[in-house]
Amino acid sequence: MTMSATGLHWFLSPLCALLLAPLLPGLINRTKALVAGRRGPPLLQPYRDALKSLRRGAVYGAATSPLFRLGPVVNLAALAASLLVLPFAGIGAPVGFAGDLIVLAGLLALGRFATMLAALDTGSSFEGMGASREAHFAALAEPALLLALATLVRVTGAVSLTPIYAAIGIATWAHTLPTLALVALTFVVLELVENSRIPVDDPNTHLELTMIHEVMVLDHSGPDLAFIQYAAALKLWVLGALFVGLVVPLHGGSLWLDGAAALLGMAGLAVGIGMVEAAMARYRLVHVPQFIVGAATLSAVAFIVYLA
Amino acid sequence: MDVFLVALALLWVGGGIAAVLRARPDAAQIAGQAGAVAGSAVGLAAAIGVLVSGRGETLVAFWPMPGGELNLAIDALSAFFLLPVFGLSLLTGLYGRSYLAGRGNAAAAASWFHLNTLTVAMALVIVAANGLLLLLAWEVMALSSFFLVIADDRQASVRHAAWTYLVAAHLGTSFLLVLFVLLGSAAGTGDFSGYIGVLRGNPALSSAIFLLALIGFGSKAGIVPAHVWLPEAHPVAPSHASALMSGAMIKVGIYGIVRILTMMDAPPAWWGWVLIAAGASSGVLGVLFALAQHDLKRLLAYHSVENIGIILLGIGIGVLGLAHGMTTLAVIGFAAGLLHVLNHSIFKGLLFLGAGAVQHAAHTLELEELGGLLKRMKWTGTCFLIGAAAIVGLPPLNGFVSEFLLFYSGFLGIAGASATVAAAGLIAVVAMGLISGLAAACFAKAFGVVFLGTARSHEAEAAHEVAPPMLAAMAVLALLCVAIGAAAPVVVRSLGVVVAQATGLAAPQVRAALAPVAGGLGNATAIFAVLALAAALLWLVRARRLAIAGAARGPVWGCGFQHPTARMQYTASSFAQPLTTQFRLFIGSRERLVPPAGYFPETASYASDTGDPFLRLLFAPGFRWFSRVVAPLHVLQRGHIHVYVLYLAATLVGLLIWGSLWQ
Amino acid sequence: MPALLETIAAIGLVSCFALLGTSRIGACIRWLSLQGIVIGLVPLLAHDGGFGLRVLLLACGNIALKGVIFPLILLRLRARTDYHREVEPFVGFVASVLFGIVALAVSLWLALALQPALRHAPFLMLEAAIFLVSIGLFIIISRRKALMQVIGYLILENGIFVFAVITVVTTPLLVELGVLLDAFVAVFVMGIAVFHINREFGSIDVDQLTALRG
Amino acid sequence: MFAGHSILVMLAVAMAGAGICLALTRPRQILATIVAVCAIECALAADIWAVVLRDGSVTAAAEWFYVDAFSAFHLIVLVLVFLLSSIFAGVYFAGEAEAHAFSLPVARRFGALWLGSLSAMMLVLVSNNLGIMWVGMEATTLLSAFLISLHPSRLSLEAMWKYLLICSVGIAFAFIGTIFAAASLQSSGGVEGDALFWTRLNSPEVHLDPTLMKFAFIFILVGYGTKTGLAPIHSWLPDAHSQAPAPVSAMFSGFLLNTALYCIMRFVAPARHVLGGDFVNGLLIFFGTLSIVVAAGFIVFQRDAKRLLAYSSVEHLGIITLGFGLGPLGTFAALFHTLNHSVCKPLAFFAVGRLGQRFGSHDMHVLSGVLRADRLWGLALLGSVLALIGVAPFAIFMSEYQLLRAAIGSGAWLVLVVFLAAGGVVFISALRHLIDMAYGEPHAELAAPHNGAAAVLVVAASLGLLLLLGLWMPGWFLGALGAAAAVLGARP
Repeated sequence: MTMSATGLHWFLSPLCALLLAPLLPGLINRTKALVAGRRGPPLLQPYRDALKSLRRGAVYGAATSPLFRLGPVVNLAALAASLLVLPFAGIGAPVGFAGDLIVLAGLLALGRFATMLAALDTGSSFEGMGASREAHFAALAEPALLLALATLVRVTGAVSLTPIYAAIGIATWAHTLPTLALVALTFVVLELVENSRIPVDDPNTHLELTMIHEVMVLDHSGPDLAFIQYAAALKLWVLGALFVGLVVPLHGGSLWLDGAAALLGMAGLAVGIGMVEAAMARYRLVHVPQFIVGAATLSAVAFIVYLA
Repeated sequence: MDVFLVALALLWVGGGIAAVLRARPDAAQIAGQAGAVAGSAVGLAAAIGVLVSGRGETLVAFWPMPGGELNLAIDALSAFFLLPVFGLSLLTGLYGRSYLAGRGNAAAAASWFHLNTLTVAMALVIVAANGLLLLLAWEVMALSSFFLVIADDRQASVRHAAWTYLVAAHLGTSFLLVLFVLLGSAAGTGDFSGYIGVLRGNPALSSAIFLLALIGFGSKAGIVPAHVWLPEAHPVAPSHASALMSGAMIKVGIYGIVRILTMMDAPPAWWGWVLIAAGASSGVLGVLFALAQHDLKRLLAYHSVENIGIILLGIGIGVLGLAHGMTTLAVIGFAAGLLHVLNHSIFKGLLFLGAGAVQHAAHTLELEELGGLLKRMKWTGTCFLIGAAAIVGLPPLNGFVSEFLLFYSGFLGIAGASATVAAAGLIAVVAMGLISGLAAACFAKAFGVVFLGTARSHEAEAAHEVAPPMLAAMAVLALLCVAIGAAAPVVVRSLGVVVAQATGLAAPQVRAALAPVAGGLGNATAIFAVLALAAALLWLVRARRLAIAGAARGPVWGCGFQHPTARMQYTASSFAQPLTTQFRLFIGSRERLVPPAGYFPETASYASDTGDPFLRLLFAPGFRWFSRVVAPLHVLQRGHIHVYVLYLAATLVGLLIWGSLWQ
Repeated sequence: MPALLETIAAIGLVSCFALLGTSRIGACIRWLSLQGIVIGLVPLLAHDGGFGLRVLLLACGNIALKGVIFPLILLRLRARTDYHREVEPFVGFVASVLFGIVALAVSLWLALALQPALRHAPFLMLEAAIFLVSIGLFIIISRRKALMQVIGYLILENGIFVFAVITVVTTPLLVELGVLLDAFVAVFVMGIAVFHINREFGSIDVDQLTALRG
Repeated sequence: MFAGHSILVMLAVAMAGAGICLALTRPRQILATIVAVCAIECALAADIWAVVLRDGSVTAAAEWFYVDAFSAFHLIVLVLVFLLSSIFAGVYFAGEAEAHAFSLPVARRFGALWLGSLSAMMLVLVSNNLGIMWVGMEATTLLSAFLISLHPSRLSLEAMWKYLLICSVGIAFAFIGTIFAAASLQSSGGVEGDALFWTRLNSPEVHLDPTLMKFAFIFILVGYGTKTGLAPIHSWLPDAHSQAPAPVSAMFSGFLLNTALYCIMRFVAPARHVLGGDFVNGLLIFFGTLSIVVAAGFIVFQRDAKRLLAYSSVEHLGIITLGFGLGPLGTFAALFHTLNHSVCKPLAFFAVGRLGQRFGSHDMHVLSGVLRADRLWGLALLGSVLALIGVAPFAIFMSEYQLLRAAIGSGAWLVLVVFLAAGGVVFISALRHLIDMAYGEPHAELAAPHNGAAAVLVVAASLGLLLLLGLWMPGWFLGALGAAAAVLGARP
């Protein structure tokens, strides 16, 4: 187990994530509201929501089995575990080893699988529909993610996240600008898809027929719902970190400066997403696959550009 | 070697007694099961002994058959491939009797003979070191499995499936015949040592042999488009037989390819490309076809095609590594392929046994008829869930380990110097990504529709948990899935000796190449431990909160539907519909969509039906075309004796003219 | 005695043309018997080895069988079976005769080709033999009636017999007798067969025998 | 007993048996006599074989009879086929329907003709003089003709007439060939008188005229080939096989065809000797391959089970012929295949015949679920047809493997491909029919079968032998095949 960060700082990255993740949805919604000319909910609203539903009791449908209760738990645990291999800013991941990027992908898949099964366990056609869509888009998103990572691997010659992000600096950008830019774009798309934000999905709509992620978790209540909301925030953070680490390649050596820059980057990302959500409408479902496949092609192009 | 022979003897004696006692089915079943279990246990011991001691065993005896010799050899490679054969045979033996108990007739009794013969034949193929001996065992393997497939012969569909199967087997064998006869005549002997002698330093012959092996053995392994027999044969065979066939028999095909590769010099790069192409296409198409199925066992059969593709991807990358002299790449590629052989036999065996349990309990495998079984068949459901998660490649189970190795080799290739290898690596990584994503979708559908929600039919409602022996067999396999995942580093390290033999590299080299990836897996397992811990913690928290706040059962916000019925559930077809429509081009599934019309639609339905496009668009038309072509031969035999005598005269005159011209 | 041989050959050829040309089965049978008798004489003249007992026996046997017994059998058969006694060929008589002429030319050519290899075979006889064989085949192929096919077969036999006698100086008597016996049994069996066919089908038109196909 | 005599005794016993059959007064007695005679013949043949294997060859009656390893091997196969077929004949005729009652006259005719054919074939195998060999061959045609129409009916008569006429004409050509061969010896100043003796023709010091030998071989090939059933002159074969009673069809496929092929092979050695291998082997390979292809094509659209088996005989005789053309190893394979086919094909005909009696038809759409209807004969059908299409572990798989070795060994790639392709076609179409016949539910409601010990014996013996030879080839048997192949100037 290689301690990629010196001394006691290795736990900083997961700590930031666990503490600050719920800020991202808060920021997004706030931005959206402001752009729309409303005041919008306070930044800390997500924390409140989570705590509130954590305190609530739960109601379970007649058809459900223990698997339904297990779903959110596994999902959240998987995302939490994924923080261990996630490098954040100059602070490397707590655990970095050859192939950890595969583990990251595996953990995301695990969380997704658990959520889908929990949804199917309700026996309701709406959850089933949501699970079907989730499965569809995830099947397309996974190759895109791997393509993007593969491109980074090709660029840096490393097969572990921490060294990869350590190796990407201003200089790297300088001579592989198009490649990295395309990869970054891919990450943005993935951030939107995996977290079902506009233009892929609208978490705040009230028409279940058009939902993807939200409709899967309709029947969850109480602590389960809390876990789900928190997990969603963490997922935003994880994929965001991949993007930010790429576009904010500052390794000043000073932990605090790098950390601050990275946090700013995350905030910026959230604001950006808010802007997008305010500006765009969601695509019709049939266009979403093209959106994702397009992202994958971006990375493929990036790879080939670099190979050539 | 003696132990091994004892194992075969036990298997066969048990089967033989079962065949003889067919008049008294119960006794016969006991005998057959005893033979299967005991023999397989002994055989397993022999294989493990070889793997542990690292010392191969050989037996050479005279076999009075020209071109043949009774030449057996168990080396690490054979021993490794013996594991799934004997292991699965042991468990299917355990499982089989309770499964067949429903139909305690003579045929069921006789099926033990075929089952045990199949095991013996597979074992012989794997340890044979003589071309003719291998061919003989190969044919016996095909024949005995044919009898297993046709066990339920009253249905015409079963007979047709059996026909498809044996035809495919025979066509594959004819390539192998050419292969071994060619090698034999070049080497002047039927023994593998002789083959090695002529293959080394003879690239032309080697390439020919490689292609023959890929087609001949590949048709048994189920490489697209030679896969068409799998989705026909596996669903109709008794489930424990399907488990043995899908878990072990198709691996024998992989064994053949690997064994042939070990006889040759460092392969040229294009072999690697061929293997990767075959692997990628089989993998992706296999999982796509699987998505469109709504018969559980058909679906599983197509997943076998997919997993064979994954295995070939690994081997292909390994070959490419050997061709470019990239040792680490070669080692990890082969390790991925070989480990996936073992893993697939475990979880595919488990899934087929689970499907058998479902059939046994609910008397149907039609997905749209099932549902909610998890509540009635807790243990079966749990085992099936583990198997599903494993085959999807989710951490922390065994499927993830081999897919980790495969991804890792892909990334290694990408990170490496050579651009072509990088391209190959990218293909592998992307294909694997697509495959695992689609597989996740497919098994979410399969498990969700069968075990979750509410029952869609009365049979499913009346389902009950199956007998303990069947559960035991499934539990063992499920535990293996978990164990291999947990002990990943150890497993990967211990693959060294097998990989060394498959690649022909020196053992230290191999160990050196495997060490880092094993270490990485060590970290991964640590992370999964953390995950498990976190999950447990969260579960506790949740339990505490609910203990305080209380959890109720009752109607939930079902989007306004207060009384959901089973028929409102999402069906398997609907679940897969977005993907099947997106990949319609490849799947070629026929969809029947009756869209709702008007403001108050009476009926609306969607159903999809996917016969295998290769069967439907390639082979069946081919056969029809051929029979059309030969039909005109009728004219030659119209019954007029004068014409017949005319043939005679014409032949004579023609020959005389030819003869007088001949010098 | 070449002159005699040539006469015999000539008669043989003529009889063939007659067989090709006549439309009545009875006539065919009579021509056949004439042919048989003439052919039977060949052994006596073929080799100037003089009349051994062997040769005599052979000649007598042949004449008796092919000249007398076979025709009698056939006539009886015709009397039993055939209601309208025409030959009814696929190939018309004129065409048949034309074919005969062509066949004659071809067999001439063949005989010329074979001559060097078979030095001591009288040329005309050789040609006659080949001609007989070809005509026999032609009749089997071109005639409808089972009876005519038997006749064709016998012409073939005659040809082969001539061929054997003139090429092989001495074949063991045993073989000769065996061959004769076979010929006899063959005609006998074919006769019974024709009889049965007539009983089952009400005619001996083999063109009706086309139920077995494919 | 001294082997030279046992040849004569063998012939005498067969002919005497034929005579006795005419004298007997009960069908059962006749059937028993047949079996007894065949059993005796087996013993004698075994004795001869043993002697031949010891000291090379056996002659009798002043060189007129001559048995070497090649003919001895065929002799054994012959008696084996006849023994099994005779035993089955008992089973078969016992089960004949009233319409085909096995009355005394029928029984007498059958017995006499059956043993007559046996003696004729033996005569062919043991005679040293090619003339006598021809006489025997013609005799088999004439004697077996009425076995086809044992129960005269339109179809059987049609088949019989075609068989009779076509084969007679063909064999007439064979006689021309024989004369040519004799002449070729003579015209090159050979000693007169014994020109027709094979030992003479084959002795290395004589010099034969190539031109005449060439034509001789062509006539022989076409003549005897007609009776062997080589395409395209096989046209009589499916008719005769499909119409004859099952034991007769079995005997035809089992050995009559091989007898004719044996006669061809007798001329191969001298022909090779004079003309060199290419001419002879080329012809054999050509006709063998052609037969395989044509048979495969016809098998695709067969409906009648016996016709299908008949075409399969065309295919297998083609395979054997092909093997004889492929050099030493090929010859060895061909002989091995001869035995396998002669054991396997009769069994198939037995099964189809017996099942046909019970189902009342040989139409493969009527025969169904036979494994349920009649386990013994169902198994026989399944086993024999699987063996015929070359499934291991039956012996035919092994002989075809040896044949492939020969083909690749002599670089006959085209032949190899054609052989495998045609084999595939046969496999596909025959298996389709086999599965539908053997499995499933019988269409008709049938009484429970009553199969006596004789039936069990026949089936068990045949299948056992096929399995044994497929897995295990005793050394002495290997040696015997080698010696037989050596007679044709080839030692593997």
